[in-house]
Amino acid sequence: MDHISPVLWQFLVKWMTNFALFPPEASKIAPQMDALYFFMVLVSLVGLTLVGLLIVGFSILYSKKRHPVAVQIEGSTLLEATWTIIPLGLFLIMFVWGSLIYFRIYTPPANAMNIYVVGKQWMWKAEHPGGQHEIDALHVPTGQPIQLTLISQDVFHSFSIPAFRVKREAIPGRYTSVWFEATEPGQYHLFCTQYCGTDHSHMIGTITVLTPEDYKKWLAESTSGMSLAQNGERLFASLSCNACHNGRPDARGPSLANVYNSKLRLANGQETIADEAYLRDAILNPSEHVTQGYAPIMPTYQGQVSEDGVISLVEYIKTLNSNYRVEQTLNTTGLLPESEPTSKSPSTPKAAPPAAKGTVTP
Amino acid sequence: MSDSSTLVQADHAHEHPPYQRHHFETMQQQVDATGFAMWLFLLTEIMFFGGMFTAYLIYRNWYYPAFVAASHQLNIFWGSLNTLILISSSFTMAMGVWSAQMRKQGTLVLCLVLTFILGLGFLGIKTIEYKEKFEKHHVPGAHYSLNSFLNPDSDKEAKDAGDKPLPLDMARHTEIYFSLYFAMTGMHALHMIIGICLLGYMIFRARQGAYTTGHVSFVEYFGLYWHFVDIVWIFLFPLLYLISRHQ
Amino acid sequence: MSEHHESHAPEGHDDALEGHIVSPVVYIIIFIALLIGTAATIGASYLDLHEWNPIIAIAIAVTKATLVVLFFMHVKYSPKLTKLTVGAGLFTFLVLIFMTLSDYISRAWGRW
Amino acid sequence: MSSATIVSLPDQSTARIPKTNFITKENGLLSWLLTGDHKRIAILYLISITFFFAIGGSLAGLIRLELLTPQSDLMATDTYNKVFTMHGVIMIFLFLVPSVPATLGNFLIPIMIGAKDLALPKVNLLSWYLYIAGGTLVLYTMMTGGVDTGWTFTTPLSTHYVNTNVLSTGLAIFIAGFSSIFTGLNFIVTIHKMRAPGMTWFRLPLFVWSNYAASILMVLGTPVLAIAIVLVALERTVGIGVFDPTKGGDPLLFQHLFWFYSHPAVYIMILPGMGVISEVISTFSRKRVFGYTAVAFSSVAIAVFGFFVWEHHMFIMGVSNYSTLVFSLLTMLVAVPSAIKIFNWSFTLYKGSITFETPMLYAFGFMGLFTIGGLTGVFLAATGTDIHLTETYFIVAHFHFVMVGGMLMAFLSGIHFWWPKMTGRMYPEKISQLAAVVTFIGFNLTFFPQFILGELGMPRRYASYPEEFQILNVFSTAGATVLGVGYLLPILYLTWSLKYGEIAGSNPWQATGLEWQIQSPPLTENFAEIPIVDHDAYDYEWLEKMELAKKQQEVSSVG
Ligand code: HEA
Ligand code: HEA
Ligand code: HEC
Ligand code: CUA
Ligand SMILES: [Cu+2]
Repeated sequence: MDHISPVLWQFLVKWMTNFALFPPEASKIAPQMDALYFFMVLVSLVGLTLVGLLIVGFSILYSKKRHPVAVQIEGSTLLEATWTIIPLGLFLIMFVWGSLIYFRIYTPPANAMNIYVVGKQWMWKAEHPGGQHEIDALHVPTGQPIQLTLISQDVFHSFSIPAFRVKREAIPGRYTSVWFEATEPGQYHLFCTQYCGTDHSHMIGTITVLTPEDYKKWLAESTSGMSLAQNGERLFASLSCNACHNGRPDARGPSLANVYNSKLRLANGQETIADEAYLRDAILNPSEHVTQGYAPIMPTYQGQVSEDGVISLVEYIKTLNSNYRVEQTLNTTGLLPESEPTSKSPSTPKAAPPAAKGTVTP
Repeated sequence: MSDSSTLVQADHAHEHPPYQRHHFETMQQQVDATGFAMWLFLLTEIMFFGGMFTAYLIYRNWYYPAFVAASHQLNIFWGSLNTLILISSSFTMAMGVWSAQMRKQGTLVLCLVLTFILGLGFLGIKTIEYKEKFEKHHVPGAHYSLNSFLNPDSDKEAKDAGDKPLPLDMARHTEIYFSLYFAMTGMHALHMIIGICLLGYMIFRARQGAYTTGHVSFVEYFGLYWHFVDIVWIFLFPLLYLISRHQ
Repeated sequence: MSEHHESHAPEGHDDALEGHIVSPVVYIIIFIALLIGTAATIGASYLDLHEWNPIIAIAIAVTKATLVVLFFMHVKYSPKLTKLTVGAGLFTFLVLIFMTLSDYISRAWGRW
Repeated sequence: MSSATIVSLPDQSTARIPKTNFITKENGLLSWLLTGDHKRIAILYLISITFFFAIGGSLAGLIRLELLTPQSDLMATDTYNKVFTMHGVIMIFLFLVPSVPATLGNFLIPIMIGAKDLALPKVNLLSWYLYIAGGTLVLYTMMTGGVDTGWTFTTPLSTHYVNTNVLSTGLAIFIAGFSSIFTGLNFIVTIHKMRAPGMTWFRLPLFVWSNYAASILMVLGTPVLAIAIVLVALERTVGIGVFDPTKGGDPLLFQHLFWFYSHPAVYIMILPGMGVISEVISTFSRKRVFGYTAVAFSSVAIAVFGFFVWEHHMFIMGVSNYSTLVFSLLTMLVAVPSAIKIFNWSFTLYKGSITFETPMLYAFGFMGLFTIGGLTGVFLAATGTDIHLTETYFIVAHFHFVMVGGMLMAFLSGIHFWWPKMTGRMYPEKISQLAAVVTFIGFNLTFFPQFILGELGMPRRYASYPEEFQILNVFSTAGATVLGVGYLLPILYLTWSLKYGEIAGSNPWQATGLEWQIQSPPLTENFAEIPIVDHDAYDYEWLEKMELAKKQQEVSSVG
């Protein structure tokens, strides 16, 4: 056959060897997502077959040759009700099922390890809590829920890992988050899926899933010496945040110890959880939500700290929580080989219980 | 078989007035149709402004202090006067429609001229207001100045209103207020300008007696447009000028 | 405020062509009502009514707009179709605003 | 006496195209450019949208060529970005939105309801000029370097991060938008106010109903797009900050406004096509549409509910998780009326007397492909699966299935169906059936692989892609070639038929609509006398009686 058309031949070989209908399932959520997907494919096939059968069947049965004179029929309420209610029911099932998965993907569990991802034209920068930086790449361990906190420095980008079935838009000016738990070590595609300008199609990278041991090794190898929190501490001093936030009774600003994930009452009477997104906003737009009992005197740091700087500061403020430091140590260096109870029960497509500590990104 | 034929002769004997377009069966049909069309056009106008009202609502909730401080920069006197002018012009316009219906050519011309003058007056005042914004660098863009909001004492309007200095980050959001202010009042003014041009044309035609022979549609539809523009202002005025004057 | 039919216009066919003729008396009354409304909005904004301030401002504006629509724009005397059209516009306008707000309002949910 | 066709043409040796008709009424280019005749304007539209379709199609060809190989070797990435942006802009705003309404709708709605013209002929002509102005601006944009924001103009990309001709494209869309507003407005007024005596709402052909529904969307949705574009333009020129996150604006607000129009716009794009399908299915199965009222109301339901679902384009973009629940649910609801229609059409065939002329073949193609496209829309409407499938080729496949497989098929179906009415001549049947089949095959080959590509994760708007996606892309490109032939054929043979086609006579399909009771091509004023309607739509018994009574007397010659 070769001599007929080498190109065609090559092509066929390639097709036979590479043919796939689904990307690998490399995260805990992937099988759940696929279950819904298969269900939908099935319903669609049934629906399509039904429509096809009706068209073809009637075309044969009632073609003019066989059935020269049409019988006029007005309609049938019963039939019409049937084909209103059955699709509606099926669509509603899809809605409920889909929403359960959606909330699961966008509600990180409490014990997730947080990795920051900054998108900009046209690269991804990942920052691990230990201070490891990566460009267009992300190393993650298996068996550990990972929360990505995403932000963009310019336009919308979208962080997509098809093998994990997760994707989240990185938007300018606001943190968003998504989480996953990798199951299969290996290398997977990372795409920017939101159109973001000229080199959108080059804003791609590799997700490397490692076993916890390998991941520990990798962390050690690629450490930059200073963790995010340490960097943040340095910034905290150099930007003289501690002029006001020093925990002394006469301090002009509130103490930041234990502020992360605490419930704050604002001057306008609302309550809010001080999650990462809130902390970021408190640094850049302090007067938008003034804590009750304080004057709106905190200056804005917009334009003075880089996005990385803000991340470091946020990470530092998080470590001021007494129990957070312990947890973080557990998460990054301890790397429990067994996952926590929240992330078990792989088959129930239920949203994780509202995480006490996690971020629900608005 | 005539009862089941499609093409039964319709009674078609009556005379057409000169302004009846050929494809309408009756004058009534023409009036109904064009009037309805005018209303549909106003629907598109509602939605057109709707986008900006949505934006306004969101940012006003987000940046309330900035919106309050920025609105203090607007001059209540001019704003109220303009509201007065516009309402009066709506009234004269309504009277214009009435005179056309009553076939009173003189009154019609008078009403249209009054409307015309009031419309121009509105735009004149708007120009004064815009000029002031321009001089104080409150026009969004590269030259936007935060001075009035960071140091209210240096600014007459802010001082009069008793404003306290805004923190820098909140002060910056006044630019959004002014963006919406200019976008909304600008679009409104644009509609006024179009309306005034049409008014000019109508005065010209009215003096020739065009609308006082029973065919009032044009005056009436223009009236609808003019009242719509008035309604937009009825909302813009409290939303932009009167956010919170007691502070 | 009587619905005042002028008998000047020719009867029948042509009468409808010129639309419903509203008496100037009505126009004057509405005009005065609008002026009062304007004064009321300005006045209300100088009172400190907390969250009621914007509500009152909008309420007055809506009332004024309704008066204009009903009388100046003759909707009160117009066929059902016109009323329906106005309603449809208002409805879609509200859909735009409130469905958009449904996103903005609930963004902070789950963060209490 | 059964044969495989219902076509009944007059005796070709004696038949002539009526001497006076709307085409021959006046001569000269000016008589066309200044016409108020809805039929002539429809022809003008037909020519112009075909022109823009050819441009958009050629751009699609470039896209497919580039995607033949994984590297971006045919063109630079920014060129590719411009190509797909222009492809999207042209196809949506200059082709699909005006396709059926502005051509077939313009031509047929007044005739179908028994009127002499649209209510506002001058506005109708103005629409066309606005369309041409918009189109010219798009061509100008293309000539001066194009624009590369994607047809969705996402801020802040479109406002601060590209330096291509966003303004001229925006202006073009703004203007074209008003063209569409005026068309919709005109239709609504006409349908309300110009119906012939006896033409009650429930005697209207379903084509009129569906165009009516689409018109509502045009009138109420398009202005919001217009204001969104104005704000983008102000953002670009002045920097007003309403959508600019660095100034405190919310870029998502732009998307809310954009999709408030652009979701209803997809129904603007499909509803008129659905109307065509109703007419065609009924005519070629000689049966009243099954459940007329349900089909009529489902159009209106789609139009109304279409306003409540726009956020499904923004599920992963940082909108509130809770509001996605509302919008996802409503999206599921809006999918149901489409299902109703599909099943009603299927059952229209039941106990019919079916023939398979070209319009019917296209209509079958529509039903199959739209079902696939619609059902995959439901995949995207379920928030969970949307996370994985959004922004991939799955979406590209979804919307080409509904837009190309659905609407374009419907458009072609309608063009063939009413071609004899519009021109007085038949198209050549055999080759057009071939074209329909070729289109169907080419279409599936082009776009079906894209579903798999999407599920595999290939992102859309990528000039280059990982190696492993190549094979499916090759299929897709091959299919596009076939598809291109499938579209080229009608352009050729329809042009040919203008001169050489058989004389069609007034009612070649034995169809019931009012438009078939008058001569083809119609007179300028459509009806010599306004008809009085005393029967429902699709009343074939009435038609038979008529035929019997009038035997050989042509209805159109009454005038
Ligand atoms: C003509 C155009 C058209 C039409 C009609 C539709 C119809 C639908 N669309 Fe589509 N859509 C687009 C054009 C269109 N779409 C475009 C252009 C985009 C992308 C824009 C961009 O980003 O560039 C898009 C994107 C898009 C998205 C956003 C994806 C994303 O960005 O993440 C979603 C999500 O909900 C969606 C959903 C739907 C649904 C639910 C329908 C429904 O109306 C479909 C209803 C039809 C059916 C459901 C089929 C009939 C049903 C049956 C026969 C029943 C079968 C039987 C059983 C179930 C038993 N579409
Ligand atoms: C009505 C709408 C419409 C239509 C008809 C089409 C038709 C086609 N589209 Fe298009 N497409 C869109 C609307 C449409 N598209 C939109 C909205 C987008 C998104 C843009 C964005 O992301 O911003 C898109 C994006 C899009 C992509 C994705 C690009 C990307 O994300 O990177 C691709 C890729 O395959 C594609 C392919 C095709 C093909 C092969 C056809 C074929 O069906 C075309 C077949 C037609 C021809 C091949 C031409 C026929 C030949 C003639 C008429 C002869 C005349 C020609 C000459 C004389 C030169 N389209
Ligand atoms: C001039 C004094 C001052 C400085 C300098 C200052 N802050 Fe603050 N900060 C405040 C005050 C007062 C508040 C409480 C009122 C408010 O929320 O704005 C506050 C609130 C906060 C909060 C929100 C926590 C809460 O309980 O509301 C965070 C987080 C924060 N500051 C971080 C920082 C960081 C990081 C820096 C340095 C980069 C900094 N601050 C510099 C005065 C200051
Ligand atoms: Cu970043 Cu696409
Ligand atoms: Cu949509």
